Amino acid sequence: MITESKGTVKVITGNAAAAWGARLSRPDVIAAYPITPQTTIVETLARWVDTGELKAHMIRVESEHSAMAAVMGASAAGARTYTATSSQGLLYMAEMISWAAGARTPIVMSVVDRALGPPWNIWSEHTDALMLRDSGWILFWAANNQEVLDSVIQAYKIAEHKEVILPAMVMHDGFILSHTTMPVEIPKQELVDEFLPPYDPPHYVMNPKVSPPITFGNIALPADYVKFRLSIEKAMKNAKKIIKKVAAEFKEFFGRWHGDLVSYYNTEGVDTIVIALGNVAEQVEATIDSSKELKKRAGVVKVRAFRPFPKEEIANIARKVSNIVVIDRDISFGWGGILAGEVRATLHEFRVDTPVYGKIMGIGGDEILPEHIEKSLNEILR
Amino acid sequence: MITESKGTVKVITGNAAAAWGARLSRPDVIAAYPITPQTTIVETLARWVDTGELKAHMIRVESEHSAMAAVMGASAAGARTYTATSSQGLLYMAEMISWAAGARTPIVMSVVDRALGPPWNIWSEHTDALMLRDSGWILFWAANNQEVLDSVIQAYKIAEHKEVILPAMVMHDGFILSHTTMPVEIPKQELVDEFLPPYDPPHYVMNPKVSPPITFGNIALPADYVKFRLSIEKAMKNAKKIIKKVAAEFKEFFGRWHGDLVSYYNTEGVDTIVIALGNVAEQVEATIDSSKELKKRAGVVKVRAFRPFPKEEIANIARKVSNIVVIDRDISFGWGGILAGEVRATLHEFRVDTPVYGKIMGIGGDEILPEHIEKSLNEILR
Amino acid sequence: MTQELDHLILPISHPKIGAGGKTGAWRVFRPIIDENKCIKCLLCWIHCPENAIIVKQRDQIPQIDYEYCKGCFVCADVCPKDAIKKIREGI
Amino acid sequence: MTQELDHLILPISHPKIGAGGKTGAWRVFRPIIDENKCIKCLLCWIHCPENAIIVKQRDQIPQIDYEYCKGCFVCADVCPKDAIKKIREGI
Amino acid sequence: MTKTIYDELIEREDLVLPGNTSCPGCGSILALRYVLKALGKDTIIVIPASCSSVYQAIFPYSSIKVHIFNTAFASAAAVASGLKHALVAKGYDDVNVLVWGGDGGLIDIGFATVSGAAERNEDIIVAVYDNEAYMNTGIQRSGSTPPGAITTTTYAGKSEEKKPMPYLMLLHGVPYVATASSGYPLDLYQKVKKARNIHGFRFLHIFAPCPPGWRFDDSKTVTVAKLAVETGYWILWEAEQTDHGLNFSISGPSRPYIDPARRKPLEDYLMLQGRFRDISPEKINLIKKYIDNQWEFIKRFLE
Amino acid sequence: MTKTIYDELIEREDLVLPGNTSCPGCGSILALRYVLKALGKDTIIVIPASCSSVYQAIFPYSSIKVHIFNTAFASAAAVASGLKHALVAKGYDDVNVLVWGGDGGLIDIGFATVSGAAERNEDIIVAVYDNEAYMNTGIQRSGSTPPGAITTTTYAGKSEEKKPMPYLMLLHGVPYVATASSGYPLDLYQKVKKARNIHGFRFLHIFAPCPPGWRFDDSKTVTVAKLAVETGYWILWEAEQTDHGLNFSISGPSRPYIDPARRKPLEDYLMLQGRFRDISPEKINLIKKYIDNQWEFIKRFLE
Amino acid sequence: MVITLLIEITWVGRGGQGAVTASRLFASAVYRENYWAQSIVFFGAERRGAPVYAYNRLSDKVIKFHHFVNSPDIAIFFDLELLKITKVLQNLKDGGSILLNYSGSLSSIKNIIPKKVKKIGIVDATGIAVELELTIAGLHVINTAMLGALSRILNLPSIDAIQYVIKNNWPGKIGEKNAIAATKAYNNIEITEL
Amino acid sequence: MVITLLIEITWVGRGGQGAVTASRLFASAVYRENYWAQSIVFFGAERRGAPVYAYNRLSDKVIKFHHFVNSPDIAIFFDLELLKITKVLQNLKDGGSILLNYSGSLSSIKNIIPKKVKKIGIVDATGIAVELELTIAGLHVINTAMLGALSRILNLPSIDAIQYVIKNNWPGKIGEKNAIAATKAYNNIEITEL
Ligand SMILES: Cc1ncc(C[n+]2csc(CCOP(=O)(O)OP(=O)(O)O)c2C)c(N)n1
Ligand SMILES: Cc1ncc(C[n+]2csc(CCOP(=O)(O)OP(=O)(O)O)c2C)c(N)n1
Ligand code: SF4
Ligand code: SF4
Ligand code: SF4
Ligand code: SF4
Ligand code: SF4
Ligand code: SF4
Ligand SMILES: [Mg+2]
Ligand SMILES: [Mg+2]
Repeated sequence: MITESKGTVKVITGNAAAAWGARLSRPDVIAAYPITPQTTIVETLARWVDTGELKAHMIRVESEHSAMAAVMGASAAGARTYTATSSQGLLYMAEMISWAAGARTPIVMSVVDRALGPPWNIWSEHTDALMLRDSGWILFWAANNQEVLDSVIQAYKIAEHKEVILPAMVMHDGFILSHTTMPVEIPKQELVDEFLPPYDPPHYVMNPKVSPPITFGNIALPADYVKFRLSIEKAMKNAKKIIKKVAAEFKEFFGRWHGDLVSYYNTEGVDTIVIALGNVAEQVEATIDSSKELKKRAGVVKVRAFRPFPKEEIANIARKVSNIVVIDRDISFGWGGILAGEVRATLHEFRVDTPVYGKIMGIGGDEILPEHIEKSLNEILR
Repeated sequence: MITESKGTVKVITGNAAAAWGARLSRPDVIAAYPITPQTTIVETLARWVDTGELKAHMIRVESEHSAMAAVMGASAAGARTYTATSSQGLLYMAEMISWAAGARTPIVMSVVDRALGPPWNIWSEHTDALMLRDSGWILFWAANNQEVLDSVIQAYKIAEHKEVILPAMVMHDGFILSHTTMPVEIPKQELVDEFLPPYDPPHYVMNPKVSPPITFGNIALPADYVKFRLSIEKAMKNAKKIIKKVAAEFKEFFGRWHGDLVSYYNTEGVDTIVIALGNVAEQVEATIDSSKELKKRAGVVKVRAFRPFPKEEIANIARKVSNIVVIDRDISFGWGGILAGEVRATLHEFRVDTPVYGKIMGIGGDEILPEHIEKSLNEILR
Repeated sequence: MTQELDHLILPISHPKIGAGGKTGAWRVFRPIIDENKCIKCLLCWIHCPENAIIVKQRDQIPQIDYEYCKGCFVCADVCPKDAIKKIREGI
Repeated sequence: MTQELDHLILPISHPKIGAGGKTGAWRVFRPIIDENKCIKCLLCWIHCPENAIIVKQRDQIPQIDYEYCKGCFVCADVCPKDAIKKIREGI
Repeated sequence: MTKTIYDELIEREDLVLPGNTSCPGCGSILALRYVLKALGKDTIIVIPASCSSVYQAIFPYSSIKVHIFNTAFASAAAVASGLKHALVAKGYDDVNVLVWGGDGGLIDIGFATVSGAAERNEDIIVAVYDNEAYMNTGIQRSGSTPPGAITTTTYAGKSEEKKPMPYLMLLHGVPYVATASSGYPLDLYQKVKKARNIHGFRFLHIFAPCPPGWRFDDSKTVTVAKLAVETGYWILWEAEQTDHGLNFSISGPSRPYIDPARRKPLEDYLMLQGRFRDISPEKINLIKKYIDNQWEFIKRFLE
Repeated sequence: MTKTIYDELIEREDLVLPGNTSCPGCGSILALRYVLKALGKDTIIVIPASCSSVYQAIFPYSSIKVHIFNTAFASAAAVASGLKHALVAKGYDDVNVLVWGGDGGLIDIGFATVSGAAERNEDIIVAVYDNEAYMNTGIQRSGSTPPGAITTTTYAGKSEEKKPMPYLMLLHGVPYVATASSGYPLDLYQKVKKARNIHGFRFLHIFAPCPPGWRFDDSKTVTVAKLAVETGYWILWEAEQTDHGLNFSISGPSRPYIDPARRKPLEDYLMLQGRFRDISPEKINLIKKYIDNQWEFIKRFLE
Repeated sequence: MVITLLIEITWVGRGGQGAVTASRLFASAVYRENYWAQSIVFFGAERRGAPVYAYNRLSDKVIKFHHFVNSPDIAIFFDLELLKITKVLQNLKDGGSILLNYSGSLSSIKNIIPKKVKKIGIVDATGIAVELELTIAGLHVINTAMLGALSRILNLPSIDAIQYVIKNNWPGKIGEKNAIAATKAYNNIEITEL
Repeated sequence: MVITLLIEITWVGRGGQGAVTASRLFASAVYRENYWAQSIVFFGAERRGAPVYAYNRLSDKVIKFHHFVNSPDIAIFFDLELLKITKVLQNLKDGGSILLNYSGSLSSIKNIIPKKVKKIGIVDATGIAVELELTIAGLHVINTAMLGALSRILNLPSIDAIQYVIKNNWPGKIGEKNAIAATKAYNNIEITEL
């Protein structure tokens, strides 16, 4: 059971947890557009804004492209901002997602993972958010509702950190988390306030009252452009350090640990490691828990941060085992599982030759059942 | 010199070559939206349509999202279609790109690679198209203007092949090819007609005059959805075979060979292979040509098809050498070069441990000069 | 789909009556036309959102297709003669 | 940028006159105000797209800033007195 | 016996099939029944994300007996443009291409797309069924939601006015623009029949009450739609570009309400609907202003 | 000596700096000079892809002396909305947020965004400088290109009519809508001054001739703009929502041309421009119809 | 506790009947009594009237599984038709229970209840809703009554906890009315061990 | 041929003067004489009037390089100002040539010509344009004259090839006029070996 000391426990959905994460972070401006299964996040925030429980400006935009544009504009003017989307909505705002990273606006966005059409399918799949993995955003996956809430708060602290200044997405699985209730500790506002001070942009603020006029983003020649881009890459490198730091601080403040770039579960003394994103990893953990044999042989590395990609962490653990199994709830057509690809690339880069078995599961909300996981593992362990 | 027997040689830009490739393929419907450096493709086609040189419907849409939507609708009704874009435009249509693959509409699109903003930068970089690598499209990169033209024609034959039926992008570098003129053989229309018969959809046609009513793309439950998606993956697998077949046929018809999934240059007896996309690979070839030492030690694998990814081809050649150098004109922030990542993943998957040296070059149109290439290679070869 | 064509499994649906199942099961109440009251004005038929009222010719008392009638009672609401009764289903 | 901040190199530009260079070099012809003809109506100043005509007070003959005047001749076109001449540059 | 409109309606096939997955009392699907009766089988519908992408039912079945192409939210008018051009290019000139979408898809996110297709005068019919909110995602405000209406994103009732879509489309100068309503199926049917025979861009704006979204009893769909007309809130009209200029006319059901005195009190309409339960007098006035503006605008056109 | 408008103009700082990268004779940058003179330093401009994203000059310099945020093509009105909300949230209530974009960015690809911001009545000024094509990419047709104009995507001259943007915005019912022109800087200046002090969504549609795009001599920018007004093609007006309803008026320079007899022949305007060199009589008639429609529409509003 | 407790529940209702809400309130209520609880929902393309599923897991330990309940310990049907047309009953655990909203008697439906069912509770939740005039937009609200009945058949959570979560969810009159419905159902349910 | 021929050219003009077109026509013309040729363009954010660069490579073999010409064999300036403000002259190959549109004499500019320049051609292309009334929208068209002059100073391609590509590019009167401009420049250019 969760200890109640630092907050109140409510039995809420993943979407409510995301909304709470946002609310406790005291965003100045929210702009979002409804899409299943993200909708209840927007609805909840809209209600809180209307009732005055949340003092924020809520912009009820006419599309996702505009949602991202609006929070980017707001962030550029020094506001803390929040938005959320899914699937088609995420791709509809793709251009602005990439723009927001270039603008170095530390927006936090929840992405409620959902499959892409056609046909219409509203259930969970990670391909949507993974398609934005080159965009310059930090990408987190949350495994359960508590982590959803906690990760949103952490995401602000990381994104706005003066050594980072990049936008961050926090993903959670559509329906599986977004519409599933479970107990979640809602931290006390005062504690969150202490953990997460107001956003203080170290780089620029679009406001004539606070700075002389600047022009952001006019044409830059190649040699200059390269510098801006490599600067984003440098910020990503910094983010690795900051993610760890913030996770540790969070633990100190709130007593909870979800991992930093990754989390490890039962990884001592086993010969096999399963690597998966967020909630999928947790399902594997539960499956391993439920089987004595598996428990002896298999552990889990839950990838929390997909960008920056935890190369060192994965290489290090891979060195110690004889099998790596990667479960992808995604597919890159003509290539395969995206996570598996990156794990393989990492191992090759770090000269680790532990074999990697890739499994694509759970496409379009197909259930990743314990028996499926067990079967896959047994095939390999056999 | 190019032989003139099967066509006429003109000294034209890469964009003119793309437009010629489209024109010779006799599209029924074109819809496109201007963006530098793609614009002259649209302009050229618009002119030909207005003068009657090209009998096609040209839809002068109000955005890229609509451009892709329009060609998708047209393709669904059985038309051969063409469009083109770049950079921001590509991301603005991202949602429809992914939709078009799911709709199995074998559209051919030229993408004139350009860097993403902010800041504004109109010069070449491959990140734009690579960001769509999970979308279910076949992705080709062309190395020179002749290949631009030839690849567009090949792309139709591949995309529309009854064992494939997927849309295809043909990339060429902004300015470096799009606005550079060089001699290009424009094949005779009759020959192209023979090579590329009219599009005959094997799967469905949105036309009440030819088929009883069907509903495309209404909601599908997970179990069904998985099948549709895996079916796309199967089509990608087929595409590997068909790409090879079509390249061989093309050679027979027109006497030109640009490679199939990849092309090999100076790869016999060397200890180092440079892997790069399209035009970058050609620049490396020229650099190697210009240095006796390099010529002895280094060869080039030019990646033509990035999707489906040429895993086997790369693994096979990597086995034979002691160094692989990958040059990426792209960057995935918090990860690194995208091509290098996929090469590494492939080698790990195929248990090849040749080391891979990744170099990111040419971001935002920064020039990839022979001296840079040489220097990088010498560092490794030393 | 044949084996050979498994790269072309498509999200294509085909029209049929009852595509959403026997939606008559959704009803909580059942509309019943009182043949004595009915003046065959067809307003119920015109306004049935479900298209669950059957009329084959002009001069006919409409027939409700209970397999699909969802029990919305728009028909009753538009009936000028109050000829459509409401009774609870399934008791 | 300091070393410490190299993760924050930003595409931020600062306003300055001549941001596009000395655009006076673009001119093929040079506009010259004939002080005798000029009635100080300021129409040339008002309509100069480049903002390359300098007027500091109401009752003054406008001065052309040749460092930046691009030679479009809008000024000449709007001049009611035909007071702006056109001569070829750089000969 | 001479053939009446009833005989014609009975004769013409119903292309919306029973056993679909619309809510009981859905105004949107009721309207679609008549749109398709008028268009007939040689029709392709392009449907953006909306309730209508859902009430078709689930794969592998469909409740609608013409070709349907489901597409992404903002894209429908462009997909339809492409479809139509392809059909013509392939020599099939007489297929109706219809966009059937909600207010969200066509008036908000897809508005530029609709406007662009109108500007190009594409040979398609764009029909928006206006249920004044995003219903498929669970009743969020749209640009077409009226002031005061409670939605899940406007707990205190929407503050802003309703975007005057049909008038915006009228100004686009396209060959045919009409308003219609689920409450007046025959009027709708006649309009679609007329539109079918016109070449170029045709726009239909159909008022479509939604019981769960507006919070009224399922049975009141038609009553609510009629009250919208009888209070003057929703005005039925059509405007056709002819060689002699624009032919603008108020349709039969709305004609009595040119005279404000004959209009029912707006409150009759609002009272029936839970979404207006907390509406303030100021917001009622905004709606009244919207009504007045419309009639004034129309009167200017009639002169 | 009493202070005249000239004194005022001389006093107020010029925020568009010389030595920028606009083409010689650019109508767009000329207009911007007056927009910024009127708005002053406490202004943030949001600029979508367009010539104005280019004529600022290249990094690390800028030719415009207020804050500028360059953004993606379709996004400007939404970015501006966000900026404004942030400023207010942070307690800075009196900063002008201006969108400065072309017809492509605001009337085509970004139209839904502009319309959405208008519907929400965002407290921003959206100003479109209308050069009637996509100039930055090299003269392609836009929704705002008039019939008959040759562009690189309409070799035979555009077939379709010009989208009547300012009228569409007028119908959105926002607090302030005006048309203006590069040819009438003082009129423009006064309008922006008025708009500056109004709260809510303000829309300015500025006619901005483009020498290379329209193919006329650089020096003719003002002449062409004036002819557009004098032929009645471009009408200067403003419309303010007041407590007593809409206050619509035709601005001074256009007033004479209410009387068609006083208008110069349209051909005077067309002739000056290479883009109309091949225009057919039918297309001239389309433009004339466009002119007539505008005046008729306006007259209806004036009554 | 040494042995881990795990109870799995499947709710079958129709769009608009509030099965999802009931399942969620149930999770909240049992959490008040110190169980870990999940409420999972299956959303299809349903509109009002179409079948809707919700699931609960409750345990004395944190539950990390996230899949749907396939073989519930107890299946709850909001009307008889749902019991007939869905496949939920097939997958009920051996020895499982059923809770059904039904105004008839057990005997009239006994023939369709499979052997494996060991306990069945029947409650006329619709009757209660009619009696209390519990309707929203024409639909009878029966979910709170079903919750009350569940508390009785499962012996978990207490009816007090149910009352609490109901009143907490709908402050004011509506909550009161619903709480009464729950109590009525709790009292009126007919439970038969088979 | 055994030794590979490679000639590199840099054109410096202004937006609107047609340097890009000239460079492209040059490539077409030399291809007619059996050379492989590229014409590369640098597009900045320029508008009319701002400096514009174009480059050519020509060779007897297929050229696979795709970067800009950095040290040209010959640099072409569309006006004197461009020669002064751009850095092209600095990077000219040792022993390279210059072609300049200029109405003055060599002596008046000799002081700004670096030592490494071995050949300089001066032609009054603007004068030719003025004479032939070659203007587009107020701008003098000098690119075809520069092409003619280039043919002479480079001895490649023949003036006939130049004529051909010009007339092919602008069929009709305009082509004729431009072809005359090219010939005039070909004839009038003053070439000085330094
Ligand atoms: C790009 C994108 N954004 C959001 C959604 C989610 N979405 C689906 S339907 C819908 C609302 C549709 O509203 P409307 O067009 O009014 O149709 P209705 O549901 O009312 O029938 C939304 C927001 C989506 N599918 N795609
Ligand atoms: C999504 C996207 N599509 C296309 C472009 C390319 N583009 C840049 S500016 C422009 C035209 C702008 O036209 P307009 O808005 O009229 O401004 P103008 O150039 O005329 O000043 C285009 C098409 C882009 N930057 N982004
Ligand atoms: S509406 Fe009533 S009277 Fe008319 S046909 Fe139907 S049942 Fe008969
Ligand atoms: S109750 Fe509704 S669905 Fe049933 S017949 Fe009447 S109108 Fe049709
Ligand atoms: S426009 Fe002519 S007269 Fe007027 S101030 Fe200028 S130069 Fe003098
Ligand atoms: S020529 Fe043009 S830029 Fe120069 S001063 Fe006159 S108006 Fe200004
Ligand atoms: S929510 Fe409204 S519009 Fe959607 S299907 Fe139900 S009744 Fe129709
Ligand atoms: S192209 Fe036209 S609008 Fe653009 S900068 Fe040049 S003159 Fe101005
Ligand atoms: Mg709607
Ligand atoms: Mg423009």
